[in-house]
Amino acid sequence: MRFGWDEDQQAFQDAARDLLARACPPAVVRAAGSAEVLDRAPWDALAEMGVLAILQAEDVDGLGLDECSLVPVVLETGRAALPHPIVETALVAVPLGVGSALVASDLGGPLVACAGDADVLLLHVGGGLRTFAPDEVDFDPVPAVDRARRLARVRPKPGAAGALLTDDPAVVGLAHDRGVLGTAAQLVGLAHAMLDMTVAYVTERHQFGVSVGSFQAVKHHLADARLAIEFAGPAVARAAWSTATEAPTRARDVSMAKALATDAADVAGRAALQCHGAIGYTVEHDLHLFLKRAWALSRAWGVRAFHADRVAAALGI
Amino acid sequence: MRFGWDEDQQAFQDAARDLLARACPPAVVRAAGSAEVLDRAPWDALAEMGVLAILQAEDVDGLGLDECSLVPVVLETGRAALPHPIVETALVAVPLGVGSALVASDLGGPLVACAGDADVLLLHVGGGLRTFAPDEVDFDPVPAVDRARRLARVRPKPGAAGALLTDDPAVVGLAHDRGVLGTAAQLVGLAHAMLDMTVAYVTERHQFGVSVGSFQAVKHHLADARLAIEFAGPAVARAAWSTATEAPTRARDVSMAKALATDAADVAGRAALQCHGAIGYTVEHDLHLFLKRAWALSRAWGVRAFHADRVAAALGI
Amino acid sequence: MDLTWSTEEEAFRAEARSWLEANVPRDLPSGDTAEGFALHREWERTLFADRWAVVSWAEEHGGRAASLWDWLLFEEEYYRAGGPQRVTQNGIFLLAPSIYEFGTPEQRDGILPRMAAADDLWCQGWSEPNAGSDLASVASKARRVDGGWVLDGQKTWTTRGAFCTHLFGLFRTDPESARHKGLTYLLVPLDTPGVTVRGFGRLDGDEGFAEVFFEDAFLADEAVPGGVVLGEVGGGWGVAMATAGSERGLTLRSPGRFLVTAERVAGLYGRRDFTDAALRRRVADAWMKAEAYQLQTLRTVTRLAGGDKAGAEASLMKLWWSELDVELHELALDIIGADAEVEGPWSKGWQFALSGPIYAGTNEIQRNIAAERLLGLPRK
Amino acid sequence: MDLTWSTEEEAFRAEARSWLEANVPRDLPSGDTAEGFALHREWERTLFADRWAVVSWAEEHGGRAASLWDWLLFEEEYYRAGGPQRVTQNGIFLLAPSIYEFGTPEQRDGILPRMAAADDLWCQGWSEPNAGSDLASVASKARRVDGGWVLDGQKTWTTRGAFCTHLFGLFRTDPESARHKGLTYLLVPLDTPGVTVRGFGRLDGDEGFAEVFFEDAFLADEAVPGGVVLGEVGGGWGVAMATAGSERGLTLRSPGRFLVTAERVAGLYGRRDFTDAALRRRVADAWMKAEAYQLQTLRTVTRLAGGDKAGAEASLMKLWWSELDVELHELALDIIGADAEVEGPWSKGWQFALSGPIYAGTNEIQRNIAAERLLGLPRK
Repeated sequence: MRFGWDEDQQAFQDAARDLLARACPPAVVRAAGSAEVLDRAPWDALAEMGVLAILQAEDVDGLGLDECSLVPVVLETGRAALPHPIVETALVAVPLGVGSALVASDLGGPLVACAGDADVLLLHVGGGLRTFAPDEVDFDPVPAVDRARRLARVRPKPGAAGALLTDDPAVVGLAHDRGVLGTAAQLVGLAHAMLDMTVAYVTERHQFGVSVGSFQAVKHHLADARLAIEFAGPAVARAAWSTATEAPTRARDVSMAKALATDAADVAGRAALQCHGAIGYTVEHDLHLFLKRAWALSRAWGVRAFHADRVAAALGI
Repeated sequence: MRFGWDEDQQAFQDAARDLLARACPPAVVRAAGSAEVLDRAPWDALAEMGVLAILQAEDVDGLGLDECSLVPVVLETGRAALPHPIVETALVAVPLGVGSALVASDLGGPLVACAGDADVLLLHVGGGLRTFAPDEVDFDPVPAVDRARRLARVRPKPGAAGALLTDDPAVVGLAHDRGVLGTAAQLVGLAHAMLDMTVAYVTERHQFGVSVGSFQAVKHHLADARLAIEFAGPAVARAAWSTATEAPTRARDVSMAKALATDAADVAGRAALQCHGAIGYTVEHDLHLFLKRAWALSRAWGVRAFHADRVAAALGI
Repeated sequence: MDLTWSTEEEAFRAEARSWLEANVPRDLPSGDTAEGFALHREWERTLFADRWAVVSWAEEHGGRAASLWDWLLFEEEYYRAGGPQRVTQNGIFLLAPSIYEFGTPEQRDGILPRMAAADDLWCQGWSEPNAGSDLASVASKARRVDGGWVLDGQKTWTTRGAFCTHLFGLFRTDPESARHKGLTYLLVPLDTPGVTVRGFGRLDGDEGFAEVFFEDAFLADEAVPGGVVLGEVGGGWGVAMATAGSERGLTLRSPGRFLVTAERVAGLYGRRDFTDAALRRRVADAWMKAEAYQLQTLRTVTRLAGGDKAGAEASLMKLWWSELDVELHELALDIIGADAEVEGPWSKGWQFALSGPIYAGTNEIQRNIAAERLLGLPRK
Repeated sequence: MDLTWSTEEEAFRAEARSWLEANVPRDLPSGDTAEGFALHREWERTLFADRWAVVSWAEEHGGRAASLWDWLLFEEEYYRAGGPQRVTQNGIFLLAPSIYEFGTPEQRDGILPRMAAADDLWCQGWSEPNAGSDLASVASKARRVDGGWVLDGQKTWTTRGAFCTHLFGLFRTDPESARHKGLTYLLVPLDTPGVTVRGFGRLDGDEGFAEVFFEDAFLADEAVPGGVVLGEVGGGWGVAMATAGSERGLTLRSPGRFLVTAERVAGLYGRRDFTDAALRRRVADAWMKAEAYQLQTLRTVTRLAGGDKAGAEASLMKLWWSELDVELHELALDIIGADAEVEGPWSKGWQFALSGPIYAGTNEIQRNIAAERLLGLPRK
């Protein structure tokens, strides 16, 4: 029994964090909200690092590792509010053999992130999963609160059948749960980012002659955020392990991870906004980039109630 | 349009508060938790004052007033944690012509307060309301968290039919809603009592060299209690008016009153216990008398969800 | 206790309702953008033309001398008819009560009608980069010179500042003073030379905020009718607190707004093709809170009509409506489900609602006020 | 990451399970009453006799030298089997870790086996009437005399103090000292002449609290084996903080307890003849929190097994379990409905749970600690 990432996994996570700090600063996230074409530099850097190959089998030049190696890295993409569809690609598509293209998917819900930027569309059609080339589908762009989500609704063009990847419900279910898992990890990363940003801000900001962070109400808001993050993290880690080991509790565990990660991002986001005050309520400050991503991901890949209901079902009630 | 009690109603409320401060101090509540026979002194004092006659018609020597006169007085019985069944008697039974005996009833639920102390049992049998003498019923005492509730389950003895008061569903419904209304008023009174007690305590108690009441966390707990009370009070007042005027929204309004009064008592009780700390967690301190009554009444006459569901139904959803 | 409306009040309500039904514009864009603001200004002028802009004001200022009860009825009908946000609100709901309380007759007669007519559009100049929650640390200065004041400093987070014509705000007129003392409440036309305004975006994407810079700006005594000082020189804090009370309490957030929102949330739930006991109960809870806010307002108006003054209870009002507004919108988004991240009135309203616990004094400060002033807990 | 148990661990679990199934007493009365306590003491002796009382301790002290992993397994099985509260807990879970850390070999060998055997029953003497949350304001004194100490003062809210034989607590040994300095951690037999104990009732009705009065009480140096001072004279604060860390964190509240409670709540819901989406989701939420507490414990044990020390994270553990315990019981009462006011295991458990956010340092203080020590926010 040992709970936590091993040294290699931690080293990979640390490296990803360093890389994203350089390759995906808030300015990149901000730009993704308005750019015609998504800047692929951070994506290429992650690919270069091998992130897209983690779940790829060794015999097709992948790293042949499992979710316990990938999920800590995905958490870092949450911390950076990376706009690219890393979850849909590295966690959902790659293990299905789609390779390392940039993949958008509707498996987590009808709103497809980065749909117009994708090399491949992975669509949930008639119970199975099929891939489509961009010119085989119609896009219906959707204005999102978080513009860096670059959302669209997508449907195959009349007559386009795509390429069948699988129609095995078990495989589709696993792919779905990998998406849930990755989204949960990103939410924890976002919560960390918002908490850290806020701790720095309230420490430096003074009102009433003292540091804002010395007020008990501010301390308690941020302690609550820390608390929620502290307990969501292990839930995500366990869900990664359950997925990697094909545990029978996988569905329950990824739903629990998503639910607690949603709570953590919600508590941290509220605390961050409230403790920043009006400064955080402007688009000139970076906080909103993280807040809006957290709001979006909280509802993507299954809303909070959906996951609680899945856990209840697993409890036999 | 005028929202609030008139001068006579306020004067009656003030007089009841003074009377109860003398006739029903915490020692009386405490004693009711263990006494073989319930001390009727506070009850007789209230009767003497005319409280039981408020809803009694003038032509049978009553005061011929309405719920807007009685409810503020009932709120004061909550503030005093009066153990006697004033709601069941003055609000529920008296308007049905039961006179001014001490009445216990199961109309609010199967757990009957002060069942063994009553002169008359008002029971909900086969959809109607019937009165029974104490020797016509069987008692099954129930140990309650709040011992001053003096609970029992009650059922007519085989063959005892009691005296039919009404089998008109509208009359039964009105009687029920009066019980809900009175219980809501008592919960607001209890919330006031717990908040006042706690404000006094945290102002006087010092820790870390300062008054406990100067800590922002304590301030915020108590501000939350004050807030909940501030908004529950008008809901109770409006429900009294709706009942008095036979408004079509009566059921919705008394349920709203009970729901918000429950919230107020809950928030105030939690804040009171937490801010008292270990001192409030002893049976030697009076706080627990009020806390336990609030917990009991929160669930008597319909639990929180029951009343929210009634309001939802009134909203047409 | 009498919760019935008189025949006259019902007649007033009916008149308001039928006028609103005929006149309320549909689907105005947000008033917190430049083009939206212009359209809203037209709407405000329509309101004013038929004397619906400020019903509770004196007739000579453009009102109907309506009672607070009538004002409540009007507000309820306004929101029920789908009336849009009032871009004049910082003038008519915040500044105006303070002008009635502290202004000279010349100020009242000179300022109020133009405000009601949306000729002058007022924004609030409280916050500064280093004076947010801590309003008493205001550092913008006004120096007395012959015939006026010279202003220096910066205000920020000024709602709709980029579209308004005038600003009311606090300036330090005694350079030796600290904290609450030595501040003066000044009325400043934004076209005063030396004043520059830069709009910037709010969280919800609208250009709703502005920074206002004062650089050696000469504010002539008669730059507004009756003079630019509201109240006494050096007595600005007291006037500002009265204005803040209006912002927190009765006038800025009329209960009609939340009741109508609650009913819309119930409608949103009712139109779904699923039932969910949890969501249904949350709808009931939110509606009860909106209704309780209405009842509390009736109680407050009764008190004011009896001669009482609004006190620290305004802090409780502010806590209630601001947290209710978040709850209502969050609930709506939960009913909408996965599509909630799409831009739309509910997601936009939610983002706006999140500012409620921050502006007009953070809710942390309101809870301090409630504890200290209503419960008597020690300040320190 | 490896969440599988080894064959040896599974064997240990199986052994514990079968022993517990055969031995756990049914329906013991509360151990916080005089008669219940005596029955519990018998149960503790049964545990000790078969070496299940303190599995993680050294064999010579009555344990099995089991790893923390085995301890966790045992705890899980203990609660799953319906094992009752441990009336020895303040000794074995709070004092003992501090004795292992700060005690001399003589203290360890002399005190621990008798504690494990429930021969000596230890209660905690922290709080005083004027030193509740503010532990550093302890005023009880110990004056050095020839061959021992003379104690004067009062402790209160001492859980099960009326039934225990020994007390560990903080006493001011330097009369000139203030706050955290000059305190000494003393081990005091309660039959010391001059010590009197008065039991009083807790909120839940049990006689679970005591006041302990010290009047000129002579505590001989050798009144407990190895000496009555734990750690250094004047160094009591550090030892007490280690004990408090045990109380907040890992050892006092094993995850098995909450997981089993969560499963019972689910069972309670499952047996109802109604479905209610709101309650059902609350059951799932509470179960997730109990499970998260388990996972967090696994993480902590991994950390400790790797040589780390438990730190301020213990405050987060305490916040989580204490608020979860209230949530679990409140949910159970909501499932029970109108009958929840009847005395029973859930209403009793709820009342007990309400003490969780108060004892072992109020949750307000835990949040301060988390903010200051984990997030680095300024103390003032």
